[in-house]
Amino acid sequence: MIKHVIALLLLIGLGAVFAGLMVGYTPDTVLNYTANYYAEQTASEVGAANIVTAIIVTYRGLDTLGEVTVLFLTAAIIALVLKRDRQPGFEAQHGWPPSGELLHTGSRLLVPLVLLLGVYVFVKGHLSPGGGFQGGAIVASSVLLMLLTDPLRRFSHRLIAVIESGSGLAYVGIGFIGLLLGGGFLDNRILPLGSLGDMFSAGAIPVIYSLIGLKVGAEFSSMMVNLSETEEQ
Amino acid sequence: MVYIAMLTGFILILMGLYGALTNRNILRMIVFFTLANTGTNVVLVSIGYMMGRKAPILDNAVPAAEAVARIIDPVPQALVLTAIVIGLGITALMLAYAYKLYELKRSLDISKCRELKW
Amino acid sequence: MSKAQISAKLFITLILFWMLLNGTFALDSFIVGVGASLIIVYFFRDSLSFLSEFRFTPQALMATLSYVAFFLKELVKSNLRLARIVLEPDLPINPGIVKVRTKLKSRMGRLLLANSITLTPGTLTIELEDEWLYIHWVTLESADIEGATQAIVEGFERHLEVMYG
Amino acid sequence: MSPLLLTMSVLLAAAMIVAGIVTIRARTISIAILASGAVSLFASVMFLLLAAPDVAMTEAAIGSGLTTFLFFFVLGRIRSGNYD
Amino acid sequence: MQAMLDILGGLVLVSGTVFLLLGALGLNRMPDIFNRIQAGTKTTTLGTMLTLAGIGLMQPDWSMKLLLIGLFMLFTNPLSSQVLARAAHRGGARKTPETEVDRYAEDHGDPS
Amino acid sequence: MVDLLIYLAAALAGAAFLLVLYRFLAGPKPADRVIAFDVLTIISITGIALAAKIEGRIIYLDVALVYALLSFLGVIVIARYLERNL
Repeated sequence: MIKHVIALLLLIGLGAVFAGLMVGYTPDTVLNYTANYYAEQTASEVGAANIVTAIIVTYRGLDTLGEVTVLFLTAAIIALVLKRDRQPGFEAQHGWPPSGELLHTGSRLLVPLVLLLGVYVFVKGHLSPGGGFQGGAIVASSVLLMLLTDPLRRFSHRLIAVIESGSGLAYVGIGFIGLLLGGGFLDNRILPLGSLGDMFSAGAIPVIYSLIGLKVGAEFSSMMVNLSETEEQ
Repeated sequence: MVYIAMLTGFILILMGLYGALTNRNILRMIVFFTLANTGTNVVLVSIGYMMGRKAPILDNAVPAAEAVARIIDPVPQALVLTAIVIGLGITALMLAYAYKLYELKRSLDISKCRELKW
Repeated sequence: MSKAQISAKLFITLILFWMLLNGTFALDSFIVGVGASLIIVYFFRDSLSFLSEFRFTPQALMATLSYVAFFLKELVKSNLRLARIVLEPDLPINPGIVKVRTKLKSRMGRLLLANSITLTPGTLTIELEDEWLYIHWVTLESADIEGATQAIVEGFERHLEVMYG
Repeated sequence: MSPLLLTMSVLLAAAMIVAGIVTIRARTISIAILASGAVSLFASVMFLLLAAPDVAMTEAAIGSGLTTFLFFFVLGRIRSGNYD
Repeated sequence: MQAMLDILGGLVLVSGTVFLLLGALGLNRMPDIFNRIQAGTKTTTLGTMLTLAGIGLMQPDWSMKLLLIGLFMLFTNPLSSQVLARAAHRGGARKTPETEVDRYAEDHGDPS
Repeated sequence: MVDLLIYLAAALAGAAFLLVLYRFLAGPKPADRVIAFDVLTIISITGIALAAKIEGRIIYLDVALVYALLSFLGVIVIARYLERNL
């Protein structure tokens, strides 16, 4: 009981701080200096229609590399903590009820379409909302659909690892090509900028975002496959 | 609209913290952590919003020449996008450790973990 | 049906999906779509698509048209009936779970049949096993297999049999 | 037509708070997870109204989708009957 | 021409949301989970499709993407409700006392 | 006239949203909440489409597509969990 009171007091204090913040806040009416630069220069410098994508992939590309690395570390740690080989008799003790014919047919029908939706989301990341992270999550959703329909299905860990490390290597490689040919690490001007709004525009952004999408999708898939393949001792 | 979103975000943060502080079940604590995470994201995005402006994507509705006067601040959005992805990473890691803890202790109650108490 | 045929049908489905997604017929997005679809077809050679098991005969195409018309009519009818049930104060329902038989053999046909039954007046598919469908019926009319089959399944089966067999 | 969007955001804010209350008061963990997924979902529509479609898509696919699924995966592993 | 399409689209839009409202009402009035799934699936599918069609009439250049969303929902919605109904039945959901026959329970055992 | 119709549609969808939210709050069983969650997602798709119409931007519809996928996957995940955990 005393713990609840302490927690409540703490929260009331924090709430007072928040209230002070809210009372003192007035929304801006013009863009601040950084945002103004992005809004003015993105179309001519980077050529991407989606300014958020331009910030993530080009202006702050190194941070995104770090973010992808964090996800990779998470997936690796989960694999390390939970990975265990399945013993025989796994099917019997696990007790999944059969998924039924309808879900089976429906998921076999939907998995390629969901994968293509994921590809669409990350390939068009420079034109419409979306990009590597969202597309990767949708690709991982199709893996999840396969896992749900057939829980005993074995996924090729090798294939996931090859996709993951291959796209990661290509990502860093494009970064270094940008260092050599363009103005800096992950510069997108190694390919022609094209005209704003086309599929082949914004230089290397679609390529980089597709690689991020593949890498993130492989990482999320490996997380879920590892979580689903563990079993109780 | 900014104030509504901001207020909701702050309330969600407080709710999440309250739940995380008063529960002893480790899975519930992780759930409340994600709740507070969502609240933080709402507050951050609402700071970037400006009345009467449009999303920072250039197309027919927002031509590139008028972008400065028509779009909202894209920087908080990029920040929050990163924050959401990292949030999933943290949640997945916490869940993996919670599962490992459950395997060791056969219980989800953190008050049973006494090794580090004195 | 040969392997190449199955792959080609899946490829056509994926390209159609891609075209609807993009909403344009520009050449550059089409090239990207073809590349992505080819990769996906390589990984899912044995997967199903909307076109697999479809019979490309004139009768089947006619049946498709009449099936779509019949389905839309039933969908609107089912919603109006449900609206009447919901709006009446004493909620006149008489639910039951019945068992019906289907003659369809192809997987796509059975899936479409189950989905159509779920969306039509007062019926909800619960499970499909072998030739039996278990259906929850809000306004039960006949509890025996023959009567229920006639009331629920036959309208759709007539068209789907021609389309998928 | 800004008043309409304003009303929608008020509705969504109320829905988020209601779902948060469901999360706190839920008797079983699965309900708590479902309700926190609902909070994420409403937050994602709120992001869309705040003119951030990128963030909305991320929150829908990752924050509301994958997080909830991961929780259910782990919860399915931990089957000790009574969770509280 | 576009003005007439706008009016027509608005009417279709309103009729779609009327169905959504009826579905929500059904979700609250129906006595057990199976009837609620029925109300939730049918009306929301038709309601959303009509809404999307209405917006498509107002903005004809958006119609392809709207058509895609509609088709996707038309296909996935009944599938997910079927899976949920089976899960509820296997989980021993309480059926309303008016339920007369239950052949699924006769063949598979009744967990409730 | 058109504006009025859009307002009316939004009001009806909002009323539906509130009603389903009550079902989500009340329960009583997990399956009831799941179907309420599904319907809430689908009503949100309507809301997104309306917001896209009001703002006049087609790009918002991509988010609606992700929502349609999410409503399907979420229900199936939870249904499979409920089925198994008995």
